[in-house]
Amino acid sequence: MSGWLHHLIIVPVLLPLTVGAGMLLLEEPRRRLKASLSLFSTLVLISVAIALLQLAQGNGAEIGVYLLGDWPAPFGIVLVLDRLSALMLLLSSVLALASLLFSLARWHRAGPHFHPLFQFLLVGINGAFLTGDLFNLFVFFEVMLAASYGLVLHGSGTARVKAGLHYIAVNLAASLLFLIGVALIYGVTGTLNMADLANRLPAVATEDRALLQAGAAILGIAFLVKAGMWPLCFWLPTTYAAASAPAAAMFSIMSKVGIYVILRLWLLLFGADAGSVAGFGGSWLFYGGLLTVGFGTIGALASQDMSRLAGYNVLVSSGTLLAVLGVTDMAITAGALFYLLSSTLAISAFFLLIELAERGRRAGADILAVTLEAFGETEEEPLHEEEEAGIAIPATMAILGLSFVFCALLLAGLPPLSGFIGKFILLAAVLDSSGTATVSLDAWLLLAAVILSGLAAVIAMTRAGIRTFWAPLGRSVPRVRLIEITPIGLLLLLCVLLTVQAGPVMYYLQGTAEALHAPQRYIEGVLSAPRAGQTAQGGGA
Amino acid sequence: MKRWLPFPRLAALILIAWLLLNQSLAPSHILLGALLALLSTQLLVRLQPPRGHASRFWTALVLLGRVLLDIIRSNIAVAGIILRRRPERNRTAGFVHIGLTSRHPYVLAALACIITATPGTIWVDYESASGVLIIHVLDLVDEEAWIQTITQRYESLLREIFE
Amino acid sequence: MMLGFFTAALTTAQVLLALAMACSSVRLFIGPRAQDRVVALDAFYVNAMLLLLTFGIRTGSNLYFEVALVIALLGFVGTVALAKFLMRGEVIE
Amino acid sequence: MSDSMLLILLVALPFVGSLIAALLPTNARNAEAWLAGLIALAGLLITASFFPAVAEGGVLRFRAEWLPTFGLDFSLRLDGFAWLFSALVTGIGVLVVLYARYYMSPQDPVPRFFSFLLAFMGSMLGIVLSGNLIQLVFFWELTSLFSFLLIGYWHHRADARDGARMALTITATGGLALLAGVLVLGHIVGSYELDQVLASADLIRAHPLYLPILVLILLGAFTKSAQFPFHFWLPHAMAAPTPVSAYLHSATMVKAGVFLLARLWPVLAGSDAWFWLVGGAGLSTLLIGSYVAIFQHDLKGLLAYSTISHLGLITLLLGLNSPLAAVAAIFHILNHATFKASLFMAAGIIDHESGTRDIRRLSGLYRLMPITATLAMVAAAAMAGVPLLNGFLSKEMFFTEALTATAPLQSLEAILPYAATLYGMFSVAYSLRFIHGAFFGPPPVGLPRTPHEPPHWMRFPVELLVLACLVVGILPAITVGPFLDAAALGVLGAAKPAYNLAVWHGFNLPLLMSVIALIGGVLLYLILQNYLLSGVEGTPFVRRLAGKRLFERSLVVLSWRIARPLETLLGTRRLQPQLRLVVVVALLAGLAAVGGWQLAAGPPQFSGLDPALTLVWAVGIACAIGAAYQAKYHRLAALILMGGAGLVTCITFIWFSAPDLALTQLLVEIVTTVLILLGLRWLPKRIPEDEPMVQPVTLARRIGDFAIAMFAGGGVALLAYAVMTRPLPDTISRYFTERAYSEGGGTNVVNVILVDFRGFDTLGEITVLGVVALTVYALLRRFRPAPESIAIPEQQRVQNAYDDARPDRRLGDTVAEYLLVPAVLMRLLFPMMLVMALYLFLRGHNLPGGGFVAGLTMAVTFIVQYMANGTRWVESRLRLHPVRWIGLGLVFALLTGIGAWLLAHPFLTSHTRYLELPWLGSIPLASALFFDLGVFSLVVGATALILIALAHQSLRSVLVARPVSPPSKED
Amino acid sequence: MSAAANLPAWVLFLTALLVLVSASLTLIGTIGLLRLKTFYERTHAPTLGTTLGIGLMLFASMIYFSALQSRPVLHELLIAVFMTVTTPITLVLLVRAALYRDRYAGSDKVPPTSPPKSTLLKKQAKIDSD
Amino acid sequence: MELIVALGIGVLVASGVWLILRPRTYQVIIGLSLLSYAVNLLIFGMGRLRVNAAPVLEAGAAVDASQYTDPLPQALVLTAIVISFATTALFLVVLLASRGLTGTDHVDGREPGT
Ligand code: NA
Ligand code: NA
Repeated sequence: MSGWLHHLIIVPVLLPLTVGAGMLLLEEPRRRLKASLSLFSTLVLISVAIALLQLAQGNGAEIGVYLLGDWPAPFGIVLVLDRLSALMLLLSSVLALASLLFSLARWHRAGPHFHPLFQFLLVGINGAFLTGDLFNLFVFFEVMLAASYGLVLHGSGTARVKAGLHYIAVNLAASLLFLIGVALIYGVTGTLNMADLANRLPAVATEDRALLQAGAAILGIAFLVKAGMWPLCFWLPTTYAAASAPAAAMFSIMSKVGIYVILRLWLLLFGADAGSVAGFGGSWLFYGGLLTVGFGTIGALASQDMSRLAGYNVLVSSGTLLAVLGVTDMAITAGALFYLLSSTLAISAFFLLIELAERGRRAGADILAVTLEAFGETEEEPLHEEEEAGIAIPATMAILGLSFVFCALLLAGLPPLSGFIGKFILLAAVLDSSGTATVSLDAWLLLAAVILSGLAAVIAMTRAGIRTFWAPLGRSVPRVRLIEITPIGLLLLLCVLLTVQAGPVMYYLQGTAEALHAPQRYIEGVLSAPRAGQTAQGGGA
Repeated sequence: MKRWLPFPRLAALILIAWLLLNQSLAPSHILLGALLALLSTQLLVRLQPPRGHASRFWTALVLLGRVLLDIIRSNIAVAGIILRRRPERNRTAGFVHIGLTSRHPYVLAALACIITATPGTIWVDYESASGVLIIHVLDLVDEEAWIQTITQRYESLLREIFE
Repeated sequence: MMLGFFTAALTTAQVLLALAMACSSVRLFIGPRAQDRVVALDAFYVNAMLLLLTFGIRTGSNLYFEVALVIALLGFVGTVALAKFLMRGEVIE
Repeated sequence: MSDSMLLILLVALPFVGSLIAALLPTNARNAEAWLAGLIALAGLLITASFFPAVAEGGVLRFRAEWLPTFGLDFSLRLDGFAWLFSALVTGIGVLVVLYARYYMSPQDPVPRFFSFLLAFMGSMLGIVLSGNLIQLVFFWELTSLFSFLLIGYWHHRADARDGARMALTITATGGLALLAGVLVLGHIVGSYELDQVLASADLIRAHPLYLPILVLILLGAFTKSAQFPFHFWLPHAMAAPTPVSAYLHSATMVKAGVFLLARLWPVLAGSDAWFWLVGGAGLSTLLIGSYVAIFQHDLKGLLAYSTISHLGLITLLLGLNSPLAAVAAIFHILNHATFKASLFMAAGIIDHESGTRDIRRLSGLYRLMPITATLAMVAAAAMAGVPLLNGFLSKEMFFTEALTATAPLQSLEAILPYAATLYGMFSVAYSLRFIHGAFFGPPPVGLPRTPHEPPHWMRFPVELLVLACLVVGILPAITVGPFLDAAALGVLGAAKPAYNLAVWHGFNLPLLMSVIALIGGVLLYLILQNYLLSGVEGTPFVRRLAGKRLFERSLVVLSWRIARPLETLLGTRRLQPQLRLVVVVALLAGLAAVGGWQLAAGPPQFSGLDPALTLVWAVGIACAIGAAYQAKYHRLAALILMGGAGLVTCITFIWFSAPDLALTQLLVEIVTTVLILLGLRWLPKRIPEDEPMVQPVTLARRIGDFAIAMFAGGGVALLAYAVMTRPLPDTISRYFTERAYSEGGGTNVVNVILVDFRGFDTLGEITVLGVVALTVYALLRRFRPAPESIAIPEQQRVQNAYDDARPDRRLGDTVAEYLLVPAVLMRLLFPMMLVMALYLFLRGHNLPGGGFVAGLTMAVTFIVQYMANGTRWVESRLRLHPVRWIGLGLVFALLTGIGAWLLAHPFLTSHTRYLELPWLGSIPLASALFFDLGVFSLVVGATALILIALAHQSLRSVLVARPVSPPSKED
Repeated sequence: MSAAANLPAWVLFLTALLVLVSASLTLIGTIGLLRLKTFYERTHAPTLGTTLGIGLMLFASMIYFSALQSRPVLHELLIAVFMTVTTPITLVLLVRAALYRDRYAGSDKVPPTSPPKSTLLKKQAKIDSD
Repeated sequence: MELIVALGIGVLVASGVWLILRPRTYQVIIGLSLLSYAVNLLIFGMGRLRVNAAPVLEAGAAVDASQYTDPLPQALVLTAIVISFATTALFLVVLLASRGLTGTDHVDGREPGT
């Protein structure tokens, strides 16, 4: 990786940032242009992500390191490209494309600055995936959160504002915990670079361990709030249900950012090589994850509307991932990543689908009902149902129904889609991890959790699906535009591809898991990354 | 000239302030300061501050002297009042109504600065229609004396400077 | 000798100013009306500025001067906003 | 074509056909039928072509890599047993398709029907051909899915929806259990491949996990095959169109469970647990099913219970742990499929032609549709086990097994023959009822339609199946012998017992039992005649055993009685508990992490106690507590007190060598005060209500919160103290301090870190600020304030009224006078403040200051003018375009960073040049300065946008408040 | 503090004295803020700090830093200017607001809304003639 | 002074936590602000407390890093201050919107018991 290609690593952050900033210089009504810019950015992001994925894969265990400002690690901020970050980048850009396409039908008109906010959200998510610096991670978390606040509130209305208030309050508290954690870690170790931190941890003096662990634990809580672990997760279903469909679809990866960070940091800092602090907090993750699955399952059973159901599915997914991450095992990590891919795609598709499916139920979208312009100028173009929802594509109900079935299968982990494969891989790995020919209690617990949550998903999804698609009362066929169906189809198609191509995908993921479980390469790669100033001439002050 | 330098005195003050800030008389700072003075006063034009000209440098100096003296005197007086065992004894505080002759904004502004800067008096209200100023005096012995002080000792000089 | 006096004087001055802050904060606390609290806040700012100036002298450093300068130039903004809020019910009309 | 290709084709063809079928037009009934029929026929032919390969116990295999790392291949495996099922699935498939062509009405959307039907066929073939257990589960769940979709085909009907849901829930649940069982089974065997699993019989049976595996797998099998107590979904699945009932719910899908039992018979059977579980479930199902069937009034309901009972028979046979019984089970699978499918079709014909399936309304149809009646009578006789029909043969085998079975319990061995005979009686009774009730008796009256014979091709499948019943029943060894042999070989392999498929075994005990059953059944029917004619719903003695009600009730209980309260109990939708939990969990996590480790380390390092700062902090602490105390009712006081605490923070920063922080804190403080005041305008006052008494609950909560707050404060203080009194570790900062000037070109290390060493953080940070400003702006565009605050503030009303009342005053005089002097001064300050902003900006790289502080100063500069002169006044003279400032700032910072690319350096690499000018000396031109300029611009824009957007609300309120003000307009 | 060691004694003395007086005056001002009875009276008190308090402190700072850096250090003047201009802004606005609030609350301790113009002019004429 | 500053941080945290657990939105915003003061001070304290060691170098002079306080926590605090300012602004506007739309300043958008 050299020359211009090297700069590709930072493109996932810079491109949306530039596009978002550029859009601010355009006049407000130039939506078409903004939409095109947004679309362009997202498409380029996908191709960049694919290129990065190939780079990450082609390099074997080598990692790509980008020294910002050409300052060497651990002093300057670094971006690190490895298989995991490349994978997450691809996932986020794919979801972005789907959400963006969906929003073009109507949502991007429901309030000002949708497109810049959307791009900034991508900046935050991609930055969080790439950064190799703890405080920079905080900054990108905040970028992501700030944009998500905007997107949660996009479209306004009582439900959104109420949910937004909770969402913001809880996340502000979590951000404060983040800062406390980072501060303590810095105060004890004197570094912010993750690789450097991993390097220094085993050497931390015994008398400093308490402080270090306290810092790590508090930091962990911040991530767990984001990831949605019980009992820190109650904001999640409400917020996701209140957000507009494209926003919610994007949010499904935001909880995965929390998971990603835990996976990354935990294996890096407290992995097998971490000496005395190895495996710190693992059982907490495991049991916390199980409890989250339990709560998500209960919530799914109890939810009456599909949006909340989807939100609880996010919790089930998070909980499953947290629980299996608590069992440090390479095969499990690989399986977890597969499950992560599948469940994220499925939940996103589901969020998009819900909007369309419910459109027919409550005729006349409610987006603007609450914002009746008794107050203030009517600057927004009002969304007229007739013209906005466009032509009703033929067989709408059949397509929506089919998509729903796909989502249900994915979420319940039933064949033939990737949800089943994901569960199988996870469970097989979990069973294998408990030794040949025996099954440990933890494995039984996990097995039960996965099976029962799948069962609950079947019950809940069937109930919701029957109520929505087989309802006896003459519901009007929702008017749905092709551009709204396409992204759902895209996401579901990817799930199908994941199923068919499970072998190659797992091959990649296994490589990813191996790299994660052998962090020494990551550490060495980051700390020995050469500066451009050493190779090129001129430059510096 | 007027167009380029709408507020010459203010611009000069800003240049001085710039040099004071940077504690430097380097040519680059003078140049930059001058540039900033020009630009910032240009922007000020947009805000349409009331027109006015300040002349009579010596009068201003006299006024400044008076005011400084008054400030020191009244600082001591007020400190004395506060430190009394019972600050309320032998003292009445009260409001004084004063009819001002000048309506000039700068006169009023400067007067406000003086009254405020002198401990023991505060500017309370000014009614533009009647030109009546209300001040509050901490140690009000003689209302007339206060009216005298304000109108004769300050206002008249201010009118000389600004009108 | 003189250095000792100088040091002691500055420490004393800082304590006096800190006491002044304490007095203002008492007024800040007890009010009774909003305007009393605002006056107290204003005094609080001025005391803080003086404290910073003594700190500058004590450390012989010029680095803290700008903070005092900014308090002098902008410290009034908060008070103005509060006063206007009391008078008009809104800060910007 | 190779066998492998054909195998793949066998499974794949139906799925391809399903896709094509879905895309055909809605009314293409014939095309659909042709497509489906041909595919089924092709499947049948392919299956037939495989027979020679499997007849002698051969096995065909195909494997393709799927998930090699998890030992999961796509694996097809065809042996005699799979062949038999494959033939059944395709063969009956052909007939059902033909039947369905006539059964479905032109109004029905047939593409969906045939598409699902074909997909089901493919899934079913997938089950029987799976060479790997995971793959089997995969197709297993697919059959549940398509069964669900087919049952709900007429989803406008409530019974269809309920039935579909129940079927799916039960069978998919079983499927999940099966998955778990198979996973554990594969885990202990070390492979999911069927071949390997079948080869590990001893290992499995001896394994401590045998019982859990068995239970999990049986859950799958029993739910699928409708075994007691999971049988109740099947009768409700009868809401499906009859072809579906005939195909899925009698001939094929429900056989998947017993297929699995037979498939795993060699490795799971042979234990007592197997006997009790499988045999027990089979026996109860057998009796209950046949008993309940007698009392059904719906033809299809009767057949459904009969199916349940026959599935119980098969299960029982498999549970007897005897190879011969297993052969009988396989044989009965085949026989049952033939007669039951034909009976279902016959029932469908009756329904189709007469418009009802209710035995109480039907009567004497023999006269109107004699051929159909004859066919049905033959099939029903087979069902009843009348000699010379196929049902008789397998029933005789069953009776034999019932007599010879070895049970773990003596008494059970004795009971079995009686139970078997009783079952025989019941089945004779319900068969009689089917025939007698529908075809005999007086001519029917009041039927929805006048019945007559159906179209010939609709009856043709029935004819074919009935013929099969007859032929097999008379000449079993010739007709079905080889197939049964191959199938038994597939299941039992070398353990296949010798058996005799003769019709006549001489006068023996089983025959006697048959005779008793026949006579007893007829008698029973006669006895019950009156009761049945009375038309009472439900089954005597077992009325309470209403599975459907139980199921629905338990779902309701599960969702609304258990999940709902649990959700409320374990979760919350309120903010306070959530925040409480976040704090408490963080506290506990910190506590647990500290654990037994010590916080203190060596002798603490102190800096001396300073009396002044201590006093200042006493004030700060008081302010913090005061703010906490006042925030509820005295918002302004709380705001002011908070400002006090902020100022103390600022002084602390100064004290401990952080002038930049102090500056920033100070300015943020000022802006925040203005901001919150702008907001307070829209927050109606809270009037302290005199609470007569604080509720005990509230009090307890407050005490709890107080404790939490104390612990949190104490904890953080402890941590802070512990770190601050430790020696500083070797931090990465040394690098920054040493290189700030030499490589970063600035003497203010903090600023160099911000714009250079960690400029990327700053880029992110300003992005946050910009994004928040946009969000605030967006939110305020749609802002609807509290109704109480819409009107102009009270102060202004009073003052306006005063101005109005006085003849010498004009409206607005009060405010004009109020601002007269301050506005003049503030305007004059404007240029000075601008200059100050630039000063702070320019010195930032070397001295405290910088883009952020300068930007805030600049924003405050503008806001001061807004305060002095009002929004309209300022904006008519000086219009800021904050969003552009934001955009420009970001773009500027970005371009500066990207500029480094031109010099082949990474993003944000700084470059410093000194411009030597005559007279003026050297002017530093650092790229970092340009970056900071971007920061400056963004901060100006964002801060101004937030403040101005809030300020603009007042204008809007004036706009609206005037015309809307009379409240009477509302009605 | 080590930097101060090299300075002439009178600089140190003068600085110390000025600082002490300034701090004392400021403290007295805030004590007044506490002790005085009405709002209007209290408002006078802190101006001790904002006028002479600041003036003396700035003077001290100028002397001290000029001696320390061996050059005239005058930027403290800016603070004086800024304070002179900004203090009236706050006090004028605040006291007028307080007046409004007191009038609105019906207090008889404050002057009522301005008396009729004629009486005022009469009074004024009397003063002018003196 | 470490004790005093730690105590101050503790009180700020306690007051902030108390306030964010209260039911009124305004209490929460004040609490969040107090908490951010505390957290800023905490981060700042991680560089240890040193008087008169501001990390401002003398141009051209040789640098002895031990003469200066740790600059990194200061830079972090600056970033944190900005971000908390931004979020405070946002929270304020959201609470105003919530008050307008729901008619109450309760954090849950409805008065308890209704
Ligand atoms: Na005064
Ligand atoms: Na009948």
